[in-house]
Amino acid sequence: MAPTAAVGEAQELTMVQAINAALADAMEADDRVVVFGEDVARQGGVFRVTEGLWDRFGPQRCFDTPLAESSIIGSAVGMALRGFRPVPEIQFDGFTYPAFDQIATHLAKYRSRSRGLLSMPVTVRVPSFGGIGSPEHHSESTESYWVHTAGLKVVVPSGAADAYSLLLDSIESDDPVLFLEPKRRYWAKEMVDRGARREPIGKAVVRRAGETATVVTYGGLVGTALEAAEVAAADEGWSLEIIDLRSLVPLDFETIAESVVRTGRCIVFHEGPRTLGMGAEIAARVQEELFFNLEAPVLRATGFDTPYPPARLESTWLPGVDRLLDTVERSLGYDHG
Amino acid sequence: MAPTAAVGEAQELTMVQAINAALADAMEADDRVVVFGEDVARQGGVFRVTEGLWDRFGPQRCFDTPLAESSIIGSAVGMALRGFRPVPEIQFDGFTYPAFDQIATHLAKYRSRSRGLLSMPVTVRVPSFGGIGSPEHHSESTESYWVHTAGLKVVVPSGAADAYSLLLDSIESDDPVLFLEPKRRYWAKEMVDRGARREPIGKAVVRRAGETATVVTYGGLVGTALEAAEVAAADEGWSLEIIDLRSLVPLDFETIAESVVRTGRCIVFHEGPRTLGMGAEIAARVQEELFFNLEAPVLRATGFDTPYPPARLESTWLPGVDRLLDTVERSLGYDHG
Amino acid sequence: MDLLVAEGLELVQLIAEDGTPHPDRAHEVAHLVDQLPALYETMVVTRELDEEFVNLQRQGQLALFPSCRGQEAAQVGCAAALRDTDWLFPQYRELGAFLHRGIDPGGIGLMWRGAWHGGLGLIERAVAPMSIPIGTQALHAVGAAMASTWLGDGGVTVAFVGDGATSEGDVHEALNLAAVRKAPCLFYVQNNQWAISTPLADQMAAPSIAHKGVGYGMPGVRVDGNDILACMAVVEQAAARARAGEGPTLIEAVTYRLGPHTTSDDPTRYRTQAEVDVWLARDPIARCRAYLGHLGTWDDSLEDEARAKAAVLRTGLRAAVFDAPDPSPLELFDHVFTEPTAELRAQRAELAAEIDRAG
Amino acid sequence: MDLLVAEGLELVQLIAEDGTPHPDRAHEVAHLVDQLPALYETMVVTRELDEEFVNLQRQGQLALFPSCRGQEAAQVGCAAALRDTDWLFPQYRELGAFLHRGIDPGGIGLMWRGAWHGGLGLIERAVAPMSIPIGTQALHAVGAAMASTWLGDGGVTVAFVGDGATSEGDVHEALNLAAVRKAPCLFYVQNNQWAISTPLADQMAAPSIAHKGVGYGMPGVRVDGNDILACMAVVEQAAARARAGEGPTLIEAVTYRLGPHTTSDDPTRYRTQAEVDVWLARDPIARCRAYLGHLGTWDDSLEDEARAKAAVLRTGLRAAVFDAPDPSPLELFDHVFTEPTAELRAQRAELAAEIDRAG
Ligand SMILES: Cc1ncc(C[n+]2csc(CCOP(=O)(O)OP(=O)(O)O)c2C)c(N)n1
Ligand SMILES: Cc1ncc(C[n+]2csc(CCOP(=O)(O)OP(=O)(O)O)c2C)c(N)n1
Ligand SMILES: [Mg+2]
Ligand SMILES: [Mg+2]
Repeated sequence: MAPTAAVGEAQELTMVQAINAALADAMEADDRVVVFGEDVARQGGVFRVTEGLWDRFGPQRCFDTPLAESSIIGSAVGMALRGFRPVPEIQFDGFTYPAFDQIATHLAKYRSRSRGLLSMPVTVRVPSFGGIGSPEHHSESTESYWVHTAGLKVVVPSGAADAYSLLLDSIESDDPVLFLEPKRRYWAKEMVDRGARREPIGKAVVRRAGETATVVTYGGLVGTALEAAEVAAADEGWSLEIIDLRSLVPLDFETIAESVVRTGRCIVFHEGPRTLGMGAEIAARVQEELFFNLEAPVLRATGFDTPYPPARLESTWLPGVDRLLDTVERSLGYDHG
Repeated sequence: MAPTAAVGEAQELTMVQAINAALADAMEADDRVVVFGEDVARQGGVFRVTEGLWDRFGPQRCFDTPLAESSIIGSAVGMALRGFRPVPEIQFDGFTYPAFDQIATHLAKYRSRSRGLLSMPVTVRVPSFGGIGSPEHHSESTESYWVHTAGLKVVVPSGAADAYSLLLDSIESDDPVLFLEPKRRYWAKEMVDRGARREPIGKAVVRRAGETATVVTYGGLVGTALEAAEVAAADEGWSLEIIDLRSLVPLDFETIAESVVRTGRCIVFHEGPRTLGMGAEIAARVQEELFFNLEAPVLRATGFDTPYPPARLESTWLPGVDRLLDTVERSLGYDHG
Repeated sequence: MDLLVAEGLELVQLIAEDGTPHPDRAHEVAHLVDQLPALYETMVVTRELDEEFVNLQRQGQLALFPSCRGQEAAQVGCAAALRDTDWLFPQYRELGAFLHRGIDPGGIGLMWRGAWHGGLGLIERAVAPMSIPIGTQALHAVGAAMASTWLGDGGVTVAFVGDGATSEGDVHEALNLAAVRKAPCLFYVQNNQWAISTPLADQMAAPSIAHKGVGYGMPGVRVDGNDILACMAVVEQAAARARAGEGPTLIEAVTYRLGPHTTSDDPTRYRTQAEVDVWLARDPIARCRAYLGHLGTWDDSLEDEARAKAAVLRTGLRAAVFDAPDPSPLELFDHVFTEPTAELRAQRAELAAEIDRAG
Repeated sequence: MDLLVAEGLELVQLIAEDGTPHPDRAHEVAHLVDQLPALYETMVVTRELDEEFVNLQRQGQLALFPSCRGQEAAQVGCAAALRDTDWLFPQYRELGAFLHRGIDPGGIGLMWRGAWHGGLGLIERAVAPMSIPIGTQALHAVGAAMASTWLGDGGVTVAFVGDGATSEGDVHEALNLAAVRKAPCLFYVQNNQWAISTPLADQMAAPSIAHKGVGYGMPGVRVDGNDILACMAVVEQAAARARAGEGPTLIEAVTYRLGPHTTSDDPTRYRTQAEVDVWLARDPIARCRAYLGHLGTWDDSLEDEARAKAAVLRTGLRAAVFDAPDPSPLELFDHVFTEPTAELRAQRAELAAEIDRAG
């Protein structure tokens, strides 16, 4: 459980603690908020993200479900329809797939189907992405599926403070949100101010200003990109601008554009497979809207078009500092056309 | 049922008849081929695509399943594992979603998981896409989901002759294929030669040669693009080159590149939502690999980022001749950078 | 009389096929019998409007229509045993339940016309939009029922599913979740014997759908779905049980789809006229009428009034649907999110310009 | 004795908890008893290797391991009652079944080390790769069972699932499809009382998992999963039935997961030691040993031989797993399709170059 502190007082929290704090604060603020999923109650979640909520808010507001993901999302739809604000957890990224139908055919479409009469204020929390040596199906990058599905917001925090603020925003939003938590940053600490909100959903943030090239990224790779930027500055004298998207839908294209107009070079950095990964959309948009501003094509430093590898191979497969800097170098290799 | 004709003799067939003929020929050639799904046997499928197979090959080779899509794909995985070549039908595009988990976690990954020991020669036939005034969930463009999922081949025929040949190729392939049939072309006729194969899976075809701009498309929109090309030639004097991708995985990037190098302009034309639709990937690839050849950014003439509309609104929502030509015009509006 | 005996696998029937009352149970259902004249009218209206929907489809005014002919008692009887505030989660064939709820047939017609998904005017009457993906709505019903408990509103939620739907994983997950949570939810399976061309025997191997209750730890009841009184009695008891916090019930209403699956379907491809004839003889409307005759409460004016009311509603339906203007395609962009994103605003403008250019 | 009585909801037990034989049924299982000394050895080896896997995980050699401690009889008994050519579709905890099949523990270890998904050396022994997404493999088993019928190979296919898995839609769809097709498929549910931290009571409300058979039209049997003889007898009968074309059986083997869910889990967060103690007293291995004692066939050399064999296998496992070299990451590109696409070849080259540059 998150260490308690007076509201307004910043505390150093891990992302796990920050999410836990956001859930507690949301449940405290609005008793229509309910938290459920597999092993979230007694156990407090396999990552302890929901620890203490069952004790504190009781078994009606925080409960374990049977092992059935479609039922977790399907029942959330019904609860939302009756005025609740469900915050279901799907235990791991790969287990959103059994719930794909409920997400794509109902969660995403209920507002539209009801001609705006019914909202779906459902925040689906999903411990996501790779990098922690998990078994098969526990390291999936699912964001492309949701981003392509009209009607879903897709939020991916990169650190504890954003996780706290964006999760509260998501729970308060009347739209359904897929909230993808980068497991590999679960234990990274950051100062979190429970009394304040950061930039809202839909706003990207420049995490590091630079002139050489723009790196667009999100989630667990933001930290990697910042690391790469340090290396690049030290070793090559490059100054990379690092944009943390924070949400993929809505996409803050303005912030990307503002940067690329200055740098003329754009690299998208994400860990999911390249083909139709988020990099495809950003490349398509950037070249379409900033055609005359580009010194080089938009390049992608990403995972590969293979199933996610077994744990022992993931560090080689995953895009890291090297892959990003190789790609920046490739971008810099382009001369004016 | 497809009218019978001697092998090697071309017949005029609708796409429904051509697919039916391919299924019959595949079942005749290899008794490990089994066809099943909802209402495919007695009824011959809601579009009559499987008509006559139950009578001809008996209830073991062509049978109705319970109403449960996950079981259709999941059992196909098991059959494939024991040496069969299942050709399941999912009745409509939107009903692949309950089977998403079996497709993404197993069908796509079994070869990889088994380190190449087990093949998944499964061809999932799906009457797909919009344009025929269907109710909700019956007009979905699902291709992005499969294209992003490593391990699946994705084939989309545009006419009867290709449907026949590509379906036979798919069934013979040891890889899992999502075979997306554009319902709106089901009743369009073409000469089909049951004795011959056309270009294999992975090969795109230039359906019309041109110089003004390259239009990359597939499935039901190939016909629309050809129509637009006629209009453009007559009204504007433009000569559009129309590429029919035929398969999205593997993607025949060479054929696209060869064309775009000549025209300098590329428009992707598909009916699914724009964001992370196939156009995103093609735009990303083209600008990456042909950066110095482009006179204008790759543009997308597509459906919108909304749920698929009700039938009465679909003709306005769907990309048609106008949207494509408006987009070509926009492309032509770019001057050299 | 407890109709919900845990393994109650005999068919509950209160009106025999020829309309004679059950010899022993008349007194127990006396409180329901009073409603029958009104419900008879609703069934007749349902049958007539159903016919009108089919006409409108033939005239090219609707894209499709799934007739509920033959299932009127199962649908009207169920709805009649509930409160008007109890949420219903329909599949798509529940015209009788919709009409009992007082939903405007025009809002149903506009769905089948292809003007808007899910139907209009349902939510306002505590009915969820029609759900095309089979079985999915059962889970929504369970979630809504759980919410009812939390709200303490005493509501019961009903999931309507078909015999075919019982094969879907979602229906299993719904039954299981409801049982575990003791949710006030009824699973009302209209076993109309067919799922498009697939007969029940190819759908499952259990002795009956009601038998599935056992595996979830909930009562499973088999009721004659063409006997409106039996449907009412069973639903009434199950609803009372649910309201009392005793949990869900699985109800199998045994009936028959007299028409094609939808107007696009040709049932002669997969079933015999002889089979249909057997069920034509079991017509639920005629049975109710005969029953009222047996009770001595039948009056020909009932028929006349029902037909007169149906005529008015048919006219209203035609007026609402015939050549109805389409919604603006631009409206599609307004309901994706609470507020359209920048991208959606841009796409909306694009389409608006395209429409303008096309004139 | 027919153990598969359709609603056979009493626990089938042939060895009492204290090891005494069932008073009436000894003669019926005489043909199984001969195998017990060998199976006792397999159970001991399973227990010991299980311990070794846990050690290896603690030493950082494995990423994770799900212990099967306490479930040895359920697993070994099931596998022993089948032919070696009968396909098994495991979840991930079936070490006992794997060992009975003669699968090299090293291939299991390499999966938990994170060297390859699904495990190595299983397929060659008619065992499907381990399946992490809960319940999904049940459908593969049904498909494989249907294939067996078509091949006429007389094979029976077994889907191993957990108590938690019974909640998943896929398991429902598998049971239903198998019943409709009369597929020669056994659904072998190891009810070890827990799904991670979720007890059976939060998973379902049915009186037992075996009760679910009724709703599919297949026998549901509840067997004492810590009684190896009972497990063998039940599986043998169900397999014979399946081979005879009479269809699938749902078997609930009632047992207990003595260890944590996996090495990452801390069960003290959700269950009491008192509960664990009850089941420790029901240890399946001790029970088998006591039974052999009652029969007079126990011999201490059996224990010694088992331990000796286990020691050899433990050493082999350590050798196979400890600091085992990783496969080349480039191999990942080789198994996506039969032939890598141009795109995959390009990506493979990219990664190869990156690896080269990194030196
Ligand atoms: C998930 C899904 N799969 C397939 C379909 C296509 N389909 C529409 S209705 C239907 C049969 C439904 O049968 P049943 O549940 O018995 O209801 P009925 O139509 O008889 O009222 C099918 C297969 C669908 N709508 N949804
Ligand atoms: C589809 C899916 N959802 C969630 C999980 C996470 N998970 C892994 S094991 C497990 C519990 C399984 O319980 P049970 O079926 O009883 O098998 P046991 O572990 O007890 O052997 C869960 C929830 C998963 N692997 N797959
Ligand atoms: Mg039906
Ligand atoms: Mg368990």
